[in-house]
Amino acid sequence: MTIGLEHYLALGALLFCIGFFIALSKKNAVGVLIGVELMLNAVNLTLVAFSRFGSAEVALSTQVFVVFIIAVAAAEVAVGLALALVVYRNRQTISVDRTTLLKG
Amino acid sequence: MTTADDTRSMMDDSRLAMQGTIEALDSGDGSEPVVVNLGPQHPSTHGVFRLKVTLDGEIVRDAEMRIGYLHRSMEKLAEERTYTQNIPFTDRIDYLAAMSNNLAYCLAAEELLGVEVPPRANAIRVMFAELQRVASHAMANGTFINDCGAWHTPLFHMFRDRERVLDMFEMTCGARLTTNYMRIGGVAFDLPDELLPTLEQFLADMPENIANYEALLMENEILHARARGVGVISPEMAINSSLSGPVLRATGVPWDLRKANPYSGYEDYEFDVPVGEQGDCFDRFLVRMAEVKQSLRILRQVIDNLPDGPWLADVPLHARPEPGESYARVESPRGELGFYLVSDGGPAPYRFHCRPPSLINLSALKEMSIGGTLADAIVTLGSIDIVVGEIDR
Amino acid sequence: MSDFGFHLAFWALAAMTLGGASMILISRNLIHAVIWLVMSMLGIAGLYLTLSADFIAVVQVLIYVGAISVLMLFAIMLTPRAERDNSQTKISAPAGLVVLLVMIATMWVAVDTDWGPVRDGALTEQARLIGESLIKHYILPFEIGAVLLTAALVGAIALARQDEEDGPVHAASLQAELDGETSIDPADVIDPPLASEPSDGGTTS
Amino acid sequence: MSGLSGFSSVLGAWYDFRDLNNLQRLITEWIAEWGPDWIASIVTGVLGALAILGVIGPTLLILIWVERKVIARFQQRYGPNRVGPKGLLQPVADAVKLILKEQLAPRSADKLLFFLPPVLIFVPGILIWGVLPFGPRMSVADLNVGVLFLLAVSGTAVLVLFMAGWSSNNKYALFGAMRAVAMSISYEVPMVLALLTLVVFSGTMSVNGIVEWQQQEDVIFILLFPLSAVAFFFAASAELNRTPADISEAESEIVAGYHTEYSGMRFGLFYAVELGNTLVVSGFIATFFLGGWWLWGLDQWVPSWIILLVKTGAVYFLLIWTRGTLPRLRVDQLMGFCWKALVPATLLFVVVAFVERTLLISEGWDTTVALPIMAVFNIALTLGAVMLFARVSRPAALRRPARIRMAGAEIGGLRAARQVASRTEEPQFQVGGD
Repeated sequence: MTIGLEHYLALGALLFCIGFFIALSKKNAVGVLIGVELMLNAVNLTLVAFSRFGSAEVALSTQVFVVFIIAVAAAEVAVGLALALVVYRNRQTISVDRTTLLKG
Repeated sequence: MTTADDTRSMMDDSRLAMQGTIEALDSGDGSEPVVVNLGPQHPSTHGVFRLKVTLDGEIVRDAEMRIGYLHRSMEKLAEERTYTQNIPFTDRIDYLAAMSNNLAYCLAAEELLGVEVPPRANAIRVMFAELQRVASHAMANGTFINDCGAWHTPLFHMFRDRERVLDMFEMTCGARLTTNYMRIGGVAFDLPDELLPTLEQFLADMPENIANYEALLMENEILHARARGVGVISPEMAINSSLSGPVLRATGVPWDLRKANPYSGYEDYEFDVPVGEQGDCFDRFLVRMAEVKQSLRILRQVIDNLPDGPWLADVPLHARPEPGESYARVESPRGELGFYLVSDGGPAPYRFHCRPPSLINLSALKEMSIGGTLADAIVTLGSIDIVVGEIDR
Repeated sequence: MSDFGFHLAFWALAAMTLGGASMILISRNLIHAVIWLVMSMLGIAGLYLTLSADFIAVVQVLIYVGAISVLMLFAIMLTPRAERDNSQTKISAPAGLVVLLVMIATMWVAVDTDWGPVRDGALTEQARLIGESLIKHYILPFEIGAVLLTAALVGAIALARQDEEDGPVHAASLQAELDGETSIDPADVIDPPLASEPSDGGTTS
Repeated sequence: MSGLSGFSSVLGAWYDFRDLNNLQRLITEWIAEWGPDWIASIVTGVLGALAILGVIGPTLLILIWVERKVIARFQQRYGPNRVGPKGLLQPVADAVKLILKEQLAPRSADKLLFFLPPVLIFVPGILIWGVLPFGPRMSVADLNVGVLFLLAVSGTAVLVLFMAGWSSNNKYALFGAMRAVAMSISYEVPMVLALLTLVVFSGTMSVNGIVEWQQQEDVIFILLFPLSAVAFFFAASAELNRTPADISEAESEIVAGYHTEYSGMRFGLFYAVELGNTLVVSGFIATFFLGGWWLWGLDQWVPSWIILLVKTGAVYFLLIWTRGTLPRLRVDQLMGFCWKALVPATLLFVVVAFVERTLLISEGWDTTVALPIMAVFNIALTLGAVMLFARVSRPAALRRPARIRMAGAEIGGLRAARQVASRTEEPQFQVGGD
């Protein structure tokens, strides 16, 4: 059996789901961010797999897309962690199920 | 004296310090102060001394001195020994300035006994007190730069000078650190023949060495950044905390016992008292550097006017002074060093008390270090130039 | 690279990636979770290498391992110890169900779809190609990305910045404050005696 | 290739010691005759790693001795001189002692994360050697993204330091770890920008490509971009935790920083990697800014790796020199210096490099004329920038000179102090100030 596109896609799907579950289920805001990062990485893996195995015209654009995703992820983490800090400073907790001010 | 409670809390603290666990004191405003024990085993406490700092990030919010790890009960032990037998204790009080301690104690005992010191002895005493100042300031400035983070280079260079002073001590009295050289009524031995040429050579070499240190350190931007404006204390606060020595003079107060209350013939020598301006760590360093130069100036005058004659007055070994009390103080390298003796007519002092400059100067550390960073507190501690043997006695 | 080496690398890296991700899920300590995340990210960087995407792999290590994980550790260290657990919320059971459904769907898509003719070609000189296409074809997204990063930078600083009164107080400013508010008239402080005065007994000053 | 035309007849033979790559190439070719590809690639990797380990292992032992001897000379003492001839075996004796020592672990340490760092710290420490070119074809992996690889690998080390400091459950270690992390991510920025200058100007991200560019244009980068060189040197010494930036293991403040709790050979491993990193960073500074294995044609006659080693030694000596001379900066001063001085200055030179590159390529300026002009312009700009930043970033406390006055007659308390302070004549002693 040769390792092909499907293997990478399946791996990406699994990783995406683990990240998804972490993002949904973790109490701590940093934990949620970790989950989101995993999801983004899973998508990146899929894109790079397409760049290698997919049709030739997407080979470059997928990699450019990955570069953009990494840049956006970096920005997202910086802002997300700053938000977590502010939430902590104001509410003395970064637990997402105790930050319920918007519930009315 | 420590009470049982103090001792217990000290033991609790030291157990915490040894485990090194991270304990959090949540102050409720989101920040989390951390208590760090600097010492009793720490590279920058210059002995066994503990500084308990409460840190908010790198900022010192509180500092607490814990002393007593080197307590040897000297003041009590001295009550069981004759006046002459007590001289070796004074070596061990401030082991970096044994000569100054010998001198201060002997002055107090002489005042109690009413002994007149021969002029040659006085000149020799001044000579060795000033040599001791050179050696002690070399040590103080070297370790201060070390606390600023230099990799021992200035320290070793300054140790070279100190080494030569200790060599002179050795050729005079056989000991380098704990000299036990002064006696009630004079000094133990006359100067050996080879001392004066050695001292001449030392005086000839020192200006160049000092110029080297100044070239290396005075305009060093990093040293300025680390020491300027750090550990500042105002002259009012310094006087109110009864600081003395270079720490006080760095604030601009020209207070030097050699001028204010001359002893051993200091009034015959010409010298100036260097004072700083801003009272920060750098000024203390500069004052010490300048004082070394003044000490060399005094040494020059001592050699040129060295009188002949006896070097020890006739004092019985087991002298029994009349009941009474005396207090004598000298300007030790660290500040005002005083000895207070009470006699009940017996061969041993009824009360023997030392006013150690290190202890009094250290009391201002909290004032100087709160609000600065941890690194500043270390530099400030280094600039005060404590000797733990003197603090705990 | 031959088949055997490639297989070995793929399975080892896949195990590393998924293992790291799963350990995030079950580890109790948030700092351990970040360390496991790093392991997972390194596995993904290795997978990029098996896909001959060396530029992306190096960027992955640079950004995720060198910067983002460190940033997360920083954020964790800035919150107190009580907040450093990594437990699950109440909704983890229904979330698990949703995730299971998503997993079935995505796996089915990944394995079952006919992805057309599979090419096996790697780009060479990726750094140059990516750089050129960034400033030629994708110049607008590139500029927007730059603006986004700047905005994120400014936003993060603005959010995380403390008010001035909480900020560090330095010895010098503290001293200035003291100097300004001191009520002690320097002239009131007793002058120590001058040389001429007798000084028997007690310390002055 | 062009660097090795001195004796073209022996070029490529295994005994041509000027290019040690020949040996490895011949071995892999021999394997390729009978074995599958993957054995050849694994053998290549193992050979490279062995070559690196075989070179840096003994080199480190000698370097410890050299560093201690040189520092000792700065400090007017002899340094190690007891074990072996001239004390040369002292590092071996130290290593044996460290290995025999008991390995202590705090009871409250996080066990897994405590045991891993001394091993993990080796990974970036070794990997980073992979892209250092010892000669035209003598690097283990001449990646076309070599510069990025260098930055990525060096950036991962900080994570290991954090693990070590955090898992020790010791406050000094935690302080050291947080300082290391904060400083490392700050100083990575000027480091990246300084290298970006070279990448923009030479148009390649391969480390060897940068050396070849310098060879082609007959110029070394320190002349073209002196500020980038200085910034890289300082940032590197900060990343290496060497004085004046050794705050993460500042002995006088936090004992030993992140490795306070490590004893025996675990500490020894940290120490060895730190020294190895110092060596490799010296090598990279020599490569990027001093021309690497190339030296105006001398590399045709002398083995290129010897040229690189000599240059590396010179940079290494400079690092020892700064370490032996300077005090340490405070953590906020280091951060301030990074963000307020180094980052803007290096950024300025990225722009300068971009403009000059455009002049050379798009406008087609003649390099033999343009490069000297640019070098002179850049050196002038560097001096200007340094002077500007020195003026702007100087803290207020340093602007006033520190003065020492001499009190002769006035002795006393505050009244005397005011008398001395109000004296009009020049103070006897005055240092610093603007």
